[in-house]
Amino acid sequence: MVEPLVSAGRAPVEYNEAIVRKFIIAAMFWAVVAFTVGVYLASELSWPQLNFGLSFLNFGRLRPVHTSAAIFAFGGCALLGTSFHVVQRTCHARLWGGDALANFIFWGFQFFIVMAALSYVMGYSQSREYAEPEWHLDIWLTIVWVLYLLVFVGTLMKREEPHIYVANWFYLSFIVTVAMLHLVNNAALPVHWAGTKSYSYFSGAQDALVQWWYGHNAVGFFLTAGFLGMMYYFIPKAANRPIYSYRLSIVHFWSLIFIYIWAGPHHLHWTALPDWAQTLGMAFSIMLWMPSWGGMINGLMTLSGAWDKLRTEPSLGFSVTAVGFYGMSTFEGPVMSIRDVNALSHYTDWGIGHVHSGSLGWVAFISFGAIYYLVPVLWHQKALYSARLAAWHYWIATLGIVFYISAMWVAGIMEGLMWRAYDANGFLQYSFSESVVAVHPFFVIRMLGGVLFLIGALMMVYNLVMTARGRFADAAASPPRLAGGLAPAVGD
Amino acid sequence: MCMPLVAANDVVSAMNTASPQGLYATRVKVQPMAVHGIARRVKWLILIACLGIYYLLPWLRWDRGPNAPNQAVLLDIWERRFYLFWIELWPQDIYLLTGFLIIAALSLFLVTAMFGRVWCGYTCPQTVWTDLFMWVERLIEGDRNARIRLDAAPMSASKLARRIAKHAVWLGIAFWTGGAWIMYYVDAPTVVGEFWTGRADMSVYFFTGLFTATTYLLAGWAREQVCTYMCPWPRFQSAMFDEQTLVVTYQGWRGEPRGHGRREPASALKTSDLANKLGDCVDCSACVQACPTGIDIRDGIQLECIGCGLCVDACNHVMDKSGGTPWLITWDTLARQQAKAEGRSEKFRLVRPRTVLYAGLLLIGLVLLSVAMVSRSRFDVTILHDRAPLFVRLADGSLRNGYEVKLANKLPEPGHFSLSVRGLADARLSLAEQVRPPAASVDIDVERDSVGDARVLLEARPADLHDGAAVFDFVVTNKDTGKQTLYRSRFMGPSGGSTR
Amino acid sequence: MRPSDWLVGIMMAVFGLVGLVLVAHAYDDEMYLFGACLAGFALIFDYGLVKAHYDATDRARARADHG
Amino acid sequence: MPTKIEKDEHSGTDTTGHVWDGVRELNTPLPKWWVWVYAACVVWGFALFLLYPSIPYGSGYFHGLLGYSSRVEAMKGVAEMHARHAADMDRIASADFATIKADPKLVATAEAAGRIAFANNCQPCHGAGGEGHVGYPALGDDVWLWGGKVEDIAATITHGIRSTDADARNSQMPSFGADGQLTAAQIGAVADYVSTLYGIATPGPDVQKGAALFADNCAVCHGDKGQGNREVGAPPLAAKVHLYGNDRATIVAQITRPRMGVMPNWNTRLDPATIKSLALYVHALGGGE
Repeated sequence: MVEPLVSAGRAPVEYNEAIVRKFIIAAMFWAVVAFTVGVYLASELSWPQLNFGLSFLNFGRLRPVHTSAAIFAFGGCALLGTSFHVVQRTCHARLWGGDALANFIFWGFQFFIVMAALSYVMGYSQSREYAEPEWHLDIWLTIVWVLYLLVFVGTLMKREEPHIYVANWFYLSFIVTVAMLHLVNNAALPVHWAGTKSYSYFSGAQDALVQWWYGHNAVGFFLTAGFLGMMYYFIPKAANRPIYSYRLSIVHFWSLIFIYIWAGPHHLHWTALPDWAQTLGMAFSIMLWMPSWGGMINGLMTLSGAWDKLRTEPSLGFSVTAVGFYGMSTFEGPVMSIRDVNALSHYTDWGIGHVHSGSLGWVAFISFGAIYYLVPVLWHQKALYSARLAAWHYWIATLGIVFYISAMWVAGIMEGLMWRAYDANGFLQYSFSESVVAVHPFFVIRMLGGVLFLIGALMMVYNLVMTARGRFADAAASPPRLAGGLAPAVGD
Repeated sequence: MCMPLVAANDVVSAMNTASPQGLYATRVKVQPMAVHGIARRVKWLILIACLGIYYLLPWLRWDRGPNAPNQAVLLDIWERRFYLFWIELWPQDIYLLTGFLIIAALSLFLVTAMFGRVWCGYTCPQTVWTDLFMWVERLIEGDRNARIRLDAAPMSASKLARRIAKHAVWLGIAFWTGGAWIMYYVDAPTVVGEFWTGRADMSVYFFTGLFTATTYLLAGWAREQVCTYMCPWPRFQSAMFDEQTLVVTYQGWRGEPRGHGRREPASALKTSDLANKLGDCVDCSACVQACPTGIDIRDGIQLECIGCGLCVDACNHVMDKSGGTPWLITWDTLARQQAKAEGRSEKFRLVRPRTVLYAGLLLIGLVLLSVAMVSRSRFDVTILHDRAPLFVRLADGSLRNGYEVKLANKLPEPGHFSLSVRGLADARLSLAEQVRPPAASVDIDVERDSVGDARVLLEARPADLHDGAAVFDFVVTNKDTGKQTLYRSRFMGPSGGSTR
Repeated sequence: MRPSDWLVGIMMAVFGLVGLVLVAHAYDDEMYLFGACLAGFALIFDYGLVKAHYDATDRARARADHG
Repeated sequence: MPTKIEKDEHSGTDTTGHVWDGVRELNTPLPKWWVWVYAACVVWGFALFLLYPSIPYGSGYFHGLLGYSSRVEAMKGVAEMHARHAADMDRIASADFATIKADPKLVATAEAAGRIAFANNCQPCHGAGGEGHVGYPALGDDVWLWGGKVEDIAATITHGIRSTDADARNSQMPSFGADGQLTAAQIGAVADYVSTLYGIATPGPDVQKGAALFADNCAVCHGDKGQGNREVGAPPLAAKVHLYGNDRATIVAQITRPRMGVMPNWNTRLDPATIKSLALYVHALGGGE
């Protein structure tokens, strides 16, 4: 364990790195699972006969496997793992609660993921998007999550730094809010104490509103706040530059968490939800634009003065592109939440494209950036196995995203236009099946995009396994760095 | 790679006092100096070409015969027809747009990998309009020094007049820009007439206003901040650079150490002075003054640099005047600079696996798109089976299925078609609206440039079915040309031994 | 063994029992599977705790022998 | 830990003085444009609160200065559509079917109105697209109880079948079994004979006996060849489509104690123009004569 110079004079802390390593391995495993299932589902949408008439291969059952594997398994393991890494390092303290508790959180979370996936393919679901597991699994996740909160807060409490680092604010807001969302959205009464079926406490439009309050804030706090926490540690570490603006981080943090929680109703425009709730959802979504961009600016401008590192530091290429996609998605989001735009975009594949520019572009890329940085650190290697392979991963994955989102964006606009085309008598001009036929080519392009993204992830897994085993492919051909007499690059 | 954990940051020096600051930073206004040179000339040419196309294209006419708009480029959203010169696209053809988007992305990837941010520096609308607005500013308020003086001067009648004039011209250009945008969606001469007489659609006024406002704010006020803070594209681009990418580069090995002093020929220097010999850079800061994003290119590659090369012009100008060697700032690759600094020479490597890959993909994309464009049919058939009822049993025991037939005739003359069936024995067709005994074929006429819609009933014997369905082809014959189009469909019946 | 290890171990034992009860009363396949897996998970986890404890003692003894 | 404020040489900005695992932070002020765009978005948001229904209180909510309501907007659209078709509907109400059919515009309006009226009123019994259910005739086939001409259909819709309307289509089939007119064996024989008429069920041994009984008891309404009689709504038995089913048990049950369906008279609920539109729509489903 090498200690930072700045904390010289303090007793060195032996961090719990084993738990972070486990989470990183799990994150990579679930990433491949999520992308594979995603590619399979995209193929099913293009060629429905691929479900072979088997119930457990049906789109309806596999779809939550894909979303849960991507969000909770891949994203969740990346978040839990990096949060344990970041909170220990920035608090200069070993994880609170002992190794057994940390191990319980890891294995308990994996147990939840596996059981949830099994329940989906067996056909058990409470039919709430991104909250499909039934009540017994919800209770299990609650136990794991509360203990996670305890460990995180416990570590913060015993910190040796006078202040709490900004990444930890974001991680903490993510843990606390997800706990609250999970408990409220899953309020349900089981039919039998040893049976799976349950009924929601809410009904009608209220039920829908609670579901989208949950759904949108899962995006806001799981997929945004948590990964912003990741960004706030790994970008300055990899770039070796100070965070651009402490003030901006305060203002955008509090704005973001205050405003995000109100924006959920924009998922229910033009529904039975009262008009006033729709207006609130739309207005708060518009106000959310700049707080979201505050994170983008802080991430990006941190690289000011270390811009040349983009070529030499594989993890930074991913992180920076992730921040770019984050900026795009958080601009697209408020635009789509405007009721008149939503009238065109809602229920179409534009939404799917939007979500994937966020999940592939932002969530996956910022995680890839963090993992490329972390693996050599955690396995105590001096470098990645191959920076060139990482660069290939970057290009192939970016190309995959371009295929994906451009296909879905055009498909979405086409669907939106077809669905709202009326004839002179007010009847729909196109039947739904016509729009399905029309988007078929886009579905195939989307599937190809997914294949590219999956290939990239497999290259990453290979690269990281070799790194962990201490191999180096391009030790001799290490990327040239600028010599001192050349441009006096600052911060190098 | 893996950063050393020893993270003492050597560019940070101790102060121990915080200087007082406001809530937000007042923007340091960038006041670029006018330059002349190759980059500037190319930039002007591209600007004129881009804006010329943008402003004038809607006015270009294109004869498509009667009953069709005569505007060369018209995206008629209301009628769902898109006209690009000789090409007419229907909503069904919109998949071609994905092809265009992917090709555009690949072209940007390729160009960026080879030449860096040339898109940002020369062709991006933000750059082009900002450049235009700066030109206006220079005409009215003078060059860099005059503008800085004017900014600092107290308000006076002449300052007020200049400011009003500048903003008026800006707003005028912005309005023209917003108005031109609308002309791509509605007939240009018509909309101009309607606009000024108050008869245009509300959406025309709304979008004209919106684009006027965004042009004015983005090109007049926000300028380089859009590139630095907001636009995601520079992030991807910078991650796509490598050592072989051509970028605007200050040749530090030649320029350093910089200084104002006289340059003696090396032979005139004492050996002891050789070590302290000044480099080519006279530290005149012309490159900084010319930069539209306000950076110092001599600090190396930076996230703000849009690669416009105006600093190259500025430096060359100074070198010309002072008799120095030009191209101290130039377009070069990092690998070559590295080599030069070490006294080696290295070639440009524009052809490398990445660029070959991008070019290959681009070529495939272009071929596919061209094939799709050329083979794009002027006639489309869609035949939908009724969802309810799937089939009807008739008194004599035969089965009847209903179909919605849609024939899209994209030609400017009416089409006459006959519909028949192939692959289903003893099949008889009739039109639902007509009480007429079913026959082997039915006739459907479609008006020019429209979709003909007919509900067709198809009768067949249940013996032809396997597992409750039979696959067959509808045959649409163009009676004028004899051309046949097949459309695969299904005939449905009871799957079990239902006797109802 | 530290108190937190004991707490987690006991907690897992309780979960294992809950799993067995769920299996016994299971109303549907999913609850049966969940109960069985929970019991199995608890068993393996507690076994892992015990193993980790003895591995640590062995390591400490080995270090003491060498030192 | 003492904190140490430092100056970053690249940007010339102070740090906050904290260091975490080697990470420092600059104290850069907020970008001005960011603050202003943020403020503008907040103003925009509050403008929406003012203009549109927004803040809830107690059991109500602030309705907004524009008085917007999505329900009112939707109803406006419906009213507009009604108004646009009002003239056509008036002409449909007064014109006869031949006149309507001669005018494609009227036909289009009638089919649109008929399609909506069918979905709202007829679909629960006759199914989407008139597919029919057991006891509720399919409307797209070529078997009609009371006639398949558009005028017949309109009359059936207007007055109903066995409804309370004075002009309702009315008829009754005797309960041959329940009233003791035929024995169980005789009924079986008739059923056997009837099945030969449509040739689906395998005929039983008593076909000849059944034929005689049929001629005596059934032919008066159903016709000597089982071709049916629309005057009395007697279904054609020789057709392969039967209202209650084709199997022998159903035929036996129907002879023993017949089920006879009721259709409401729609003249009390729908206006004449809508009924005519419905008749035209049903006529065009495929079975129109």
